Amino acid sequence: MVDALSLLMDPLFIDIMIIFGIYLILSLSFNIEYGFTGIPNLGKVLFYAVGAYVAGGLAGWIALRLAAFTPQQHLGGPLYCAYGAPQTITEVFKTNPAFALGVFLLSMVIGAAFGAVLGILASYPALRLREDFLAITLLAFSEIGRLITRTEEWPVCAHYGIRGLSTPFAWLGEYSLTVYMFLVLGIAALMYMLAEKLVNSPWGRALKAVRDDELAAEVYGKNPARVRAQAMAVGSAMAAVAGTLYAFYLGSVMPDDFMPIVTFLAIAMVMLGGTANNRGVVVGVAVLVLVDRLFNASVLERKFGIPLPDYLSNSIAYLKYVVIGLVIVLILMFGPQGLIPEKPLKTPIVEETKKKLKESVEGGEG
Amino acid sequence: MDVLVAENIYGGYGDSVVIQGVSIKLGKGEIVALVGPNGSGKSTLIKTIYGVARLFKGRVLFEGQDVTGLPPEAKTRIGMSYVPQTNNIFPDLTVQENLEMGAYIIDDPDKIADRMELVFSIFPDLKAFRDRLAGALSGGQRQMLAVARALMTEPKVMFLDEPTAGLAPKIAIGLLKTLIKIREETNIPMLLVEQHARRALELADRGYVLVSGRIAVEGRGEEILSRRDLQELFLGIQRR
Amino acid sequence: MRGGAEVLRVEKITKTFGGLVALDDVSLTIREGEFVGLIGPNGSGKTTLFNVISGVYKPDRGKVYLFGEDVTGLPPYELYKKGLVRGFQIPRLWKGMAVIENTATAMRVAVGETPGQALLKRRSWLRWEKGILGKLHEMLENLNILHVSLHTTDSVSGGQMKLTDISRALAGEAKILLLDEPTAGVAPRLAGDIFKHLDWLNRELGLTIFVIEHRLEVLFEHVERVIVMHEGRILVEGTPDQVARDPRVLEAYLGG
Amino acid sequence: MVPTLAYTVFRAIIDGLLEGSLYALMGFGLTIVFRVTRVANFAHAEYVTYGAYAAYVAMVAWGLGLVPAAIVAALVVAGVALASDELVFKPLWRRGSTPLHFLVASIGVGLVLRFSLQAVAASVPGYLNIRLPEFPSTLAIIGGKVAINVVHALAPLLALGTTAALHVLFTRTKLGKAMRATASNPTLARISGINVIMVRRVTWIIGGLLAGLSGFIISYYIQANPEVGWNFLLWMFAAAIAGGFTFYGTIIAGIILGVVGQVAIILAGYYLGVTTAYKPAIALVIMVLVLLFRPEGIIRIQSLGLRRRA
Repeated sequence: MVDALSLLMDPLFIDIMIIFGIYLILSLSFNIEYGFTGIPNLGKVLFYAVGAYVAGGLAGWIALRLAAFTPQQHLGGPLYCAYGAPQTITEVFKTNPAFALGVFLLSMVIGAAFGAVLGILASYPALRLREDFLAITLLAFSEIGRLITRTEEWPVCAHYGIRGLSTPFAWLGEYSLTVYMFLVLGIAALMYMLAEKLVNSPWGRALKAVRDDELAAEVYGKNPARVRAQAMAVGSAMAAVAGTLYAFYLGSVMPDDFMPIVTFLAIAMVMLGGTANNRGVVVGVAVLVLVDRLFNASVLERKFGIPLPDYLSNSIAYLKYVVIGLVIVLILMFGPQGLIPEKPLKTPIVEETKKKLKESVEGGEG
Repeated sequence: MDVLVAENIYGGYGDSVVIQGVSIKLGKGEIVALVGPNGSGKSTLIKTIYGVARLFKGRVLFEGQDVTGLPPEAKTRIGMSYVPQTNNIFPDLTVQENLEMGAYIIDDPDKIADRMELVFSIFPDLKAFRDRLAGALSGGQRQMLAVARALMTEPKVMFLDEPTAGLAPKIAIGLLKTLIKIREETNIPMLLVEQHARRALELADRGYVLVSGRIAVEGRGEEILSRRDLQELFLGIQRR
Repeated sequence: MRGGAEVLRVEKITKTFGGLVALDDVSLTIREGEFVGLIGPNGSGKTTLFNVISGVYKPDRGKVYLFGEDVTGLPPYELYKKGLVRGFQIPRLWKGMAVIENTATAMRVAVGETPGQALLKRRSWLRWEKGILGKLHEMLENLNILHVSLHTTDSVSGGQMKLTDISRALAGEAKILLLDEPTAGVAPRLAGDIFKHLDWLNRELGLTIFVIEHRLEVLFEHVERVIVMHEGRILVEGTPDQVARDPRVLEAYLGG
Repeated sequence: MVPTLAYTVFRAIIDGLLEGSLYALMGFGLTIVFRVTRVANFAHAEYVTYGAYAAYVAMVAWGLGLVPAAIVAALVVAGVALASDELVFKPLWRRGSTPLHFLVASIGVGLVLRFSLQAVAASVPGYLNIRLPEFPSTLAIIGGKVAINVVHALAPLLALGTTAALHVLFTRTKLGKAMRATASNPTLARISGINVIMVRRVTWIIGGLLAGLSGFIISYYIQANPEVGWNFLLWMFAAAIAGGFTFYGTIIAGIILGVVGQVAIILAGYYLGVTTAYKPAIALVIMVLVLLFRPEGIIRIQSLGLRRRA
C-alpha cells in the first residue's frame, strides 16, 4: 500500500504515464489519418502545437485578466508575453481552482475546434497530390507553422514562448501531478474508446475504402474530398487535445517543442504497433514512450543506479532517436503490418458473420 | 529444325490460368500470326512464352535448347527479342539513343554501327528523326522505333505484341509491310500478335486462331480466312 | 422488345486523348428494364464510353442524361446517388478490407457514414447493419463466397475477387448497372452462372443492365439488344441474331 | 540610402548564387535518385551533414589539405548513400514497397544517420560545432563593402563543373544513357538487357558524391553541426520540385531559388519590415505552390527530355 502510494507520487512514473497518455492520443489521431484513410500527415505536429498554443494563450490571457495584471515593462505581443506575466499566471493557477479547471476544459474545447478547422483546410492538397508529395507538403505546412511561432510575438511570444502554466490541479499542491496523471490517462482512455467507436462503423469503412481505392470508393458513393476532410478534422482535433494536455503538463509552450521529430515519433509508434489497428497503437506507444523516457542518463544513473560510461551519458539522449529510426526501417523491411496487424472492423456485419460461420462449421461437424 | 517450340503452355497472371494448354512452333524465317477474338489470350500467350506473365506448365525450346523459366533479360541475351504492346520505347531518350539502348548487350561499336545502318535502311523515317526525343514521335513512328529497337540486338527470333494497335489503317499496313521487308533482309522469324486478323493472316506464312485460351484453328492464312465458320470463330460464338 | 421510360441517354459524345479520338459522336439510349450488351474489338472505345457515362472522364463534347436529367461531368459519387453503379474490368477491390466489408461498403447506407453519425446515431446504424445481414449473407451464399467472407480481398483467389466485385455492384442497389467484362478471367461455367444471375436480376427485379462482354457466346444468350462499337463509333445495333449475321461486325473484328 | 541598398542587394545576389549552387547540387542528387529509384529521400539531408563532418575529420584528424578533404567527403558520403540503398531501399523495392513506404523508410534512415552522428559528436569534444580550419580567403572587395570570398566562386564553379561532367556522362557514355533509359522506362530497360542493379548503384553513388561535396562546401562556408543538412532539406526538395524532377531543371531552379530567396528576404525586410527569420518560408511557400498548382514543375528543361510522369 505504501509502495503503491510512493509509486503514484514518483515523478518518473508520473512522467511516463502522462507522456504515454499524450502520445497515445497523438498516435491514435495519426492512425485515423494515415492508418485508416491513407493520408500521410507528416505535419501532425502542427495540430499538436495548435492545441498547446490555444491552451497557453487562453490560460495566460484569462489568468492575467483575473489578476488585473499590468506589466511594468511591456515587450510587445500580448499581455502574457510581458515580463513578470508567467509568475502571475502560476499564482492564479495555484489560488483559483475554478479558473484552473475551467480554463483547462475551455482550452480543450477551443483547441479541438481550432485543430478541426485547420485540419479541414490542410486536407485540401490531399485531393491533388500523390502520397509522397502530399507528405512533403504537409511537412512543409508544419515547418511554416513553426517558423511563425518562432518569429511572431503576437499571439505566441516568439522564441520566448508562453510560460507560467500549471496543471489544472496546481491548487492541490504536491498531489497536483498525480491527480493530473489520472486525468490525462482518463482522457486518453476516453479518446481510445472514441477512436474505436468512430472507426468501427460505416464511416470507418468509408475511410478504408478511400485509402484502398479512391476511384472505387467514388463509384460507390463516397466523396473522397469529404471523407479525407472528415478524417483530418477528427485527427487534428484529437492532436490538438493532446497538445492541450501537453501544455498544461509542461507549464510552457515553446516553438522548438514542435519539431518534425514529434511527428516522426508518432509515425514510429503507429507503425510499430500496427497501422489501422488501435490496439496495436497502444502497444507501440507504450514501447516507444519507455524508450523515449528511459534513454536518459540521469534517469538511469540516479533512479536505477545503472552507471553509464561518459560517452554514453552524453549521447544516450540521441541514441533513442537512432532506435526510433531503426524501428521505422526494420518494421517496413520485416513486418510492415506491425506487431498487431490490421483486422476487419468490429461491426455487426463482421461479428455476426463470424458467429454464423462458426455455427455452420460446428453444425457441419455434428 | 524449328527455331522456337512452345509445348503445352498454361499461362496467366496471379492464380488465374488464361492460356490452357497451347502448343505452337516457329520455323526458320517464318512469320506466324497469332489472332483471335478479344480476351482470347493472344498477348498473354506471347508474354508467357517470353517470361513476363506467369507460366504454370509447359516447355519452351529455343533452337533446341530448353529456355523455360529463363527471365526475360536472359532471353534477350540469347537472341529472343520482344516488342511489348505499350511502353515499348524510352520516351525521354532520342531516337538514336533508343536504338543504342536496344544494342546495349552488344559491346563491339562497329557491330552497333552496322546494325544501326541496317535499321535506318529499313526505317528511313527514323534516320531523319534520329536526334528527336522518342516521346515526341507520332504513334506510327513510335511503333517503328519499338520494332527497330528490338532489331538492334541481332535477334534470332522476334515477338511482336500488337505493333499496330491504335494506328490508323494506312500506317498499320505500312508497318506490317515493313515487317515483311525485315524478314526478307534478315530472315528473322517472327511471332506476331494481331488484333487485325485479316491483315495479319494475309501477310503471315501461317496463323493460329486462339479462342478462350486454346487454339481453335491453325493453318495457312488464306485457309483460315476462307473457312465457312469464320464468323463464329472470330466472334467467339462456337456452336457445337 | 421490353423497355419503358428512358433511363440513360448519351448524346453525341466525343472524347479525345491527345490526338487520339476515343469516342466519336456516340449516341445511344437505354430504357428501363433493358439488358443491353456492348461489344467491339479492343480499342473501339467501350471502356472509355463507360468512363464518360460514369463520370470518371468528362467528355469533350456531348451530353449524358440519367432519367432525363443532364448529368454530364458529375462525379461518380453523385451518379451513384442517382442510381447508377458501374463495375470495373479488373476488380478494383478495397484490398485491406474483408470480402463482406467490401460488399457492405457498397450498400446504400442510411446513417453512420460521417464521424458525427458514427458516434451519435450509433443505435440507428447498428440496427441497419443487423437488418441487412440476412440479405448480405444470402447474396454471398448465392455467389458462393460466403465461406471466405471474412478474408481480406487480397488473400482470396482471382475468381473470388471477381465475385466480390460483382457482389459489390449488386449491393449498390442500382437502378442501372454498368458492368465492364464481368466474366473476364473466370472459368467458363462460372461465367454462365454470372450471366444467369444478371438475367434474374433483370427479369425479377427489373434492374436495367448495360454490359461490356467479350464472351459473345454467353452474352448473346441473355441480352435482348447488342450495340457494336468500332473505332470510337457505334457500328451496328440490333438483336444478337442480327448482329451475329451482320458482315460489318465480322469485318470490324477481323480488322480488314 | 540607395547605394547601401544596392550594395546589400548585390551582396544578397552573391550569397544567393553560393546558396543556390548548393541547393542545385543537393537537389540534383535528390532528383537523380528519385528518377531512377522512386525514393523521395529524406536521408539526403543527412548525407550532406556527413559530408561536412567527413571533410572536417579529414582535415583536423588526418591533417589533409582542402582538396583531399573534399574528395574524402565525396567518397565517404557516396559509401553511405550506397550502403543505405543496399541495406534498406533495395530490399524494400524487392518486396514491392510503395513510394510512400520509401519516403517513410528514408525518414527512418535519416534519423539513424543524424542521431548516431549527434551521439558521437556529443561525446567527442569539439565535434558539436565544426568549421574547416582553413578559412576561405577574400578574392575581391567590391565598392569597399562587399567581400567576395573563395567560397563564393567555389560553389558555383563546382556546380557548373559537375553539371558539365554529368552532361557528358548522360549524353556521351553508355552508362549515363543506361541511367536515363532506366529512369525513363525501367521495364523496357530490363528487357533491353541493361543491368538495372548496376545502374541503381551508380545512381546512389553519384547522389552521394554530390551530397558529400555540398557538405564540404557548407562546412567551409559556415559553422556546421549534426543538424546542418536537415536545415537544408526543404530547400533541396524545393529545388527538385520546382525543377519538375528534371536533371537540368533542378540545377537551374536551385540556383534561382538561392538568389530569389536571398534577394526577396532582403527586399522584404527593407520595404515591409519582414525579419530574415522568414527566409526558409520562401522555399516552403514556393514548394507548396508549385506542388499544388504546377506539380510538373516550373522550370523543366527537356533538352535531355527527362520528364516526370505520373
